[in-house]
Amino acid sequence: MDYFLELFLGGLTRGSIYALIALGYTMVYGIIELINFAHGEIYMIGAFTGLIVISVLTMLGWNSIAIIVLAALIAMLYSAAYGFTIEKIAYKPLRGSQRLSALISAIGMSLFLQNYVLLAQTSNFLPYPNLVPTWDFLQPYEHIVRSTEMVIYIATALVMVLLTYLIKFTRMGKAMRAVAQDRDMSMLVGVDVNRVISFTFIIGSSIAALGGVLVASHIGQVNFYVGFIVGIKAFVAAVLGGIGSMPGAVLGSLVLGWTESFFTGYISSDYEDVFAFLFLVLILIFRPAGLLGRSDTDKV
Amino acid sequence: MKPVLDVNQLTMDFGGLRALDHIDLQVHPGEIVALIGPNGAGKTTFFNCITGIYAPTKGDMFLTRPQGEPKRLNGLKPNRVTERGMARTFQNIRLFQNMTVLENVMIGRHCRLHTGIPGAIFRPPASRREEKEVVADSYAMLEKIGLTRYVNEFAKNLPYGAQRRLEIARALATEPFLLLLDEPAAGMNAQETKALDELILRLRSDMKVSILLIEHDMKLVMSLSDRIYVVDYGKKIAEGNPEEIKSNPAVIKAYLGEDIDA
Amino acid sequence: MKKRFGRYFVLIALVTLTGMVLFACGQQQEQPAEATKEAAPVEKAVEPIKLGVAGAHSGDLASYGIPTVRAAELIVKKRNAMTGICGRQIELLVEDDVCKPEVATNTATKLVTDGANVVVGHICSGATKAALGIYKESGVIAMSPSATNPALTQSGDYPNFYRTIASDDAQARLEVDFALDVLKLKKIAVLHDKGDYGKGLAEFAKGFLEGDSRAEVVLYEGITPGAVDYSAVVQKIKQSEAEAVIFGGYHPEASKLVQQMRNKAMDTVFISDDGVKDDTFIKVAGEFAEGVYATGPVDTSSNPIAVDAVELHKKEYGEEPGAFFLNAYAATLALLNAIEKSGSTDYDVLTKTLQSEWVATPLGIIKFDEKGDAIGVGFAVYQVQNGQYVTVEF
Amino acid sequence: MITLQEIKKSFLVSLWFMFLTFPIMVIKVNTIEQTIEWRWWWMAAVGLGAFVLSFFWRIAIARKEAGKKKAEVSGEEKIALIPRLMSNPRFYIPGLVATVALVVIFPFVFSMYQTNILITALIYVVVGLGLNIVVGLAGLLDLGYVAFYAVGAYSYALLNYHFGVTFWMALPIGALLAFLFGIMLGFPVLRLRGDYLAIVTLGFGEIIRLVLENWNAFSFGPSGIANIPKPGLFGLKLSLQQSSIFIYFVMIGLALMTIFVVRRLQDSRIGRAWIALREDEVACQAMGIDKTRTKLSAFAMGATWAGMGGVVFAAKTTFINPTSFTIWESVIILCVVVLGGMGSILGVIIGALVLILLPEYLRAFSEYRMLVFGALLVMMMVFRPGGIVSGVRRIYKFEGLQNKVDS
Repeated sequence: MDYFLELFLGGLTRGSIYALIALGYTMVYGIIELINFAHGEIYMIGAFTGLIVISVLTMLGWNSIAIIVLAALIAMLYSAAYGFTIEKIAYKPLRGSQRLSALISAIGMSLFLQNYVLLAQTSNFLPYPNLVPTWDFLQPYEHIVRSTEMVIYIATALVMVLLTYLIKFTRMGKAMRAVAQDRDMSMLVGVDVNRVISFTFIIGSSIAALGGVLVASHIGQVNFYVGFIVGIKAFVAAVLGGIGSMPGAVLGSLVLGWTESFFTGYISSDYEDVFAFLFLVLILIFRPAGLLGRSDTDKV
Repeated sequence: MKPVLDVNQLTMDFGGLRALDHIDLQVHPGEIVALIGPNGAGKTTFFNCITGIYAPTKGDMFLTRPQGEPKRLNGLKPNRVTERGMARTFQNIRLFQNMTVLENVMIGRHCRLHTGIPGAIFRPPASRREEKEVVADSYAMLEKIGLTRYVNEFAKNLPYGAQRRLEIARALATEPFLLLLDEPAAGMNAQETKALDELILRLRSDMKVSILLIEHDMKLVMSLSDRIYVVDYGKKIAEGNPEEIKSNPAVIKAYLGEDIDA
Repeated sequence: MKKRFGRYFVLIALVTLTGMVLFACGQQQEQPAEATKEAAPVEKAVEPIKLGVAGAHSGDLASYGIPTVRAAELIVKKRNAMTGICGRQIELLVEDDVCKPEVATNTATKLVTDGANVVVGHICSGATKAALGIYKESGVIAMSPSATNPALTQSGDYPNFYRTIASDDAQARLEVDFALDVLKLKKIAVLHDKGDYGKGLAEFAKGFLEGDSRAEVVLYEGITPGAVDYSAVVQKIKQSEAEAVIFGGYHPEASKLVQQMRNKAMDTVFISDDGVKDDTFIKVAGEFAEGVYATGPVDTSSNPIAVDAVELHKKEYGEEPGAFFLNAYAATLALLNAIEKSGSTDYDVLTKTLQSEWVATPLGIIKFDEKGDAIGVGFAVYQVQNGQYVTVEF
Repeated sequence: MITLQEIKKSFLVSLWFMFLTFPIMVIKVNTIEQTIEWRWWWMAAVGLGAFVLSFFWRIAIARKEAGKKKAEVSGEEKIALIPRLMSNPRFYIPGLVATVALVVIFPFVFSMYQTNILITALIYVVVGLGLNIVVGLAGLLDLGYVAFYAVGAYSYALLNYHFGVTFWMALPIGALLAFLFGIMLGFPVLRLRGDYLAIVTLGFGEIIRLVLENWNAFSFGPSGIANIPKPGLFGLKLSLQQSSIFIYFVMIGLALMTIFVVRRLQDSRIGRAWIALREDEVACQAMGIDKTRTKLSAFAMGATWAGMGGVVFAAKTTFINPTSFTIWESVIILCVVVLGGMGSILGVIIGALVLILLPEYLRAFSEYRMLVFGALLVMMMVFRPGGIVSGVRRIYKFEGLQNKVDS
């Protein structure tokens, strides 16, 4: 039974990590129907910015709680700035044209950001100091769940609640839902669409940055290529849950995390990813719009 | 003479909502039948059921080619229904926007042609001949409908009335014996509606095609239809020729609502 | 029919014409070296010796290719300052192959076309195999500091291939012997990172273990590099009650595995390969690295050439040398030494010299056997003891 | 003339970029040696660069907006430069001669390296034209196209390894196998649309790569398969130079065949069905087109060309392993189609030549190669969203009853 529990928690950790990134994918997709390939790199830049801030602060001799909190905040700020800038340069001019052009532009931007960090920083793996203190009440279960994992669960839950509140009860949330439904109509009724889209990128990017900092301190290392694989996985999770729906992104991420964890545990980790993809295909065959996605049947 | 289209006890539920409630409807060869009723009465749903876009909850639908055997429509995919000889137009125009007018009609010819992939690559004489025929037939159809002016124009650049007529031309290109028109006169001015009236009558006589029509323009319906079915909230409330329908109290109530004092 | 068909040719012509002529002329100054063997003896002409360096300089494996470039740069700079070799300056041709076979063929062709006499590289076994065919036909000797796939030398397909690192099977043999003879382990889990280096080594280790009655392979699994979390695999190791884990792969995955194993309070012995015997592993894994065994080239850090090389690197690039730096340094020295001793860059002459002359390198005094493996380059077992790799005598 | 207002705007932009790139560019952190290096002059460089570039960026964007507005206002379909050049005879006859001349003499005049990269470019032309059928004509976004490329490559490698099948036998077999895989992988995705289709096809691409990577007994796993023979010319022993020239002409032949067949398909009944499918699936089905057969034929035909491309790729590199068939390959082939100009054969050819030769000629930038490549991708898409040869889909022009197809 213990084995099952640990696999379950392992899957939960993976799922929460994917969720923090998948939320960014879903929000951006919901608003301008773009698969933001560069989102994985935003996550990586968030982790790197966090690492830089941590190094500078440790040199100044701050204590560890303050460092991790400040690092996370600054990382979120900078990633948001990157998200905002990328949208203005690579996606805004393409808003009128066909969707595939924006996709290729995103791919180009992802390649650019990877090499930008490779050249500016280093190609090696850099160790990531784990500043999340081990809480004493977790001591007895140390071998089952660690403090960094607990922080990830809490962060994901917190982000989910805040986001739901933002979307459901704030004016900007209403505007975002309107733009997601029909961009031109929202413009007609006076919604500043550009501001809403920028705001979506800012929120999506900062959540990814939070994920970046937490995950890097959990894994303990980071390099310029970290964002690519996790980005693809998070995108799979977002689609699995029904692209465009926030709860769908979280559900899809958790399902993907558990699938990978249980298949590795009970069958073999060689074909771990194969099972994850087969599982995705199966779900999409029976629910072509993902678990919670709204299947927009064409009105004939 | 067996009816061309025979629909009995057709029922369609969307979750709790009953969009169609045991509808019976027949169309006889060479006849123009109209299906009228207030918005949301289930008219387009009826079209979608018989053309296979929706699978009806209950009821049978039969299509009989003149002098042919009745064939059951239930469960057929839309393209099989069209092959069987029943083509349709759409309430909101669904033309192939980035294709030319001629290409749109050529798509209509698709199910009547046989060139497969090898035929396309090696272009044996048969395929070459078929391609010539397709172009000739499509152009002839455009002449009949009066759209030769726009032959190389993109569908999206056509004026509204012309787009409506192109949809009819495309449907006719599939050589149907029963043509379903979904509000063809919607958004047309009086002069365009009159032209449409003549066109439909001419189609019936030249092309030997029976027509099932959904329309809100009562003047057009009354002048064109041999028989009229009236539906309201998914139920059939009246059936008969135009005069009977004009005087039928149930129809008036459904359309014009109660008299205050009555 | 013909007229329509012709139109399309116009456009192919237009594009290839302009594109080709423009760029191709740019590359054309040095007249293309004939592919036939260059028999000309080394005249006193100023014609430089061209040393090719090929490997992953961008992409996710860049950290394994760049140290080799730096090793070659350091040596060439030093030798050119001392009037090069027999009066001929050394020209460095650095080409990136991103460790992908299809790019490696282009890289190899470019080096051959630019007239490289000898090549240090390639880094990954896959890319090396793709490139060797081209070097073989052009009579160019290639020496790799890191490609450990046994088939490269033992298959006999590549007489022009040499390497300054032992092959996977020798390393796997040492790891298994150490685990069974010294640590007397019974249940061993064999893991790898699904890469051609990691999985190749793991398969040899599994083969040797299954061939030995004293131990039992309780788990044989591949982990996905770059995954966010390895707790599932770590659970499986715990479940299999393995006393030790033999891991084939590079240090990023190894450190994640070790960290998560120690976090799950598992004291399983961790044995790995020279991809993990790297100071970065200790820095990244921190205190979790304690007690980890790793096989690697015989410890030559006290070797004067090695000390000098590391010093030079720190002075030039301001950071510790990366992976396979010493092996690359040794390979470059061996090649240049062979050219210097034989006084020619001819393929047959060089082959004879490499297989006969001993040469002093940071890995010790080495020579090459006729298959291409380095004699005198052995493997030793190391253990991380309070933050450093220490040789384990056995 | 540069107004004060523009200078102010550029100044703000440069401030923004200095703030934005401050942590990553200026502070080089090395947590291995616990050292931090402050590179302030990099920040100055970024500031200056941003200031200058923002001017060009604004001018380019303004010109692009003006261009678009003029096209919308005038309403006439602005035929791009290249197709206009193509259509007047005075220009294309000399061009035709130049093409044939260049194609014939190219491998003898230029170095083996140039020939080799042109062969790679030609492989991408063939594979790009295949994907163009799926994405350009039928509008089915396929992100896992590399799966069929791998099927072609591995079928040749394995058949040759086990049964000694030569290149010339493997080419049709590879194409056929890819055709079957096209259908097999097409079935489950019939009901999916847009991004769901993209992610599932991406999944299939990954599944095939992972199976190749893990199933050692079948595919020799990550160590791959070596010494795959190059195409033989009636058993002649060819030197490296001669065999690369021979492969070059094989590829020219294959590319011509592909262009010929794809043009024929495009102008045929099946071609129109694909375009109708892309325009409006519901209407296309209502007009009697069997959606399932049309989609499967698009997938299968597209896969066939990828299979052939894979066989030639295996023959050219003489060694294959799973790392050559990652998501990144699918992405590059998709870029070739979209960047070249979706739905236009000419566009795909130009896209392949640009996207494959560019990184090779950026080798001079060595490690900045991929950085510049990424930036160019973004810029090309921003300033030519429709692709290099955009807008002009070959339409069926009706010129009286003796109809002649306009190219």
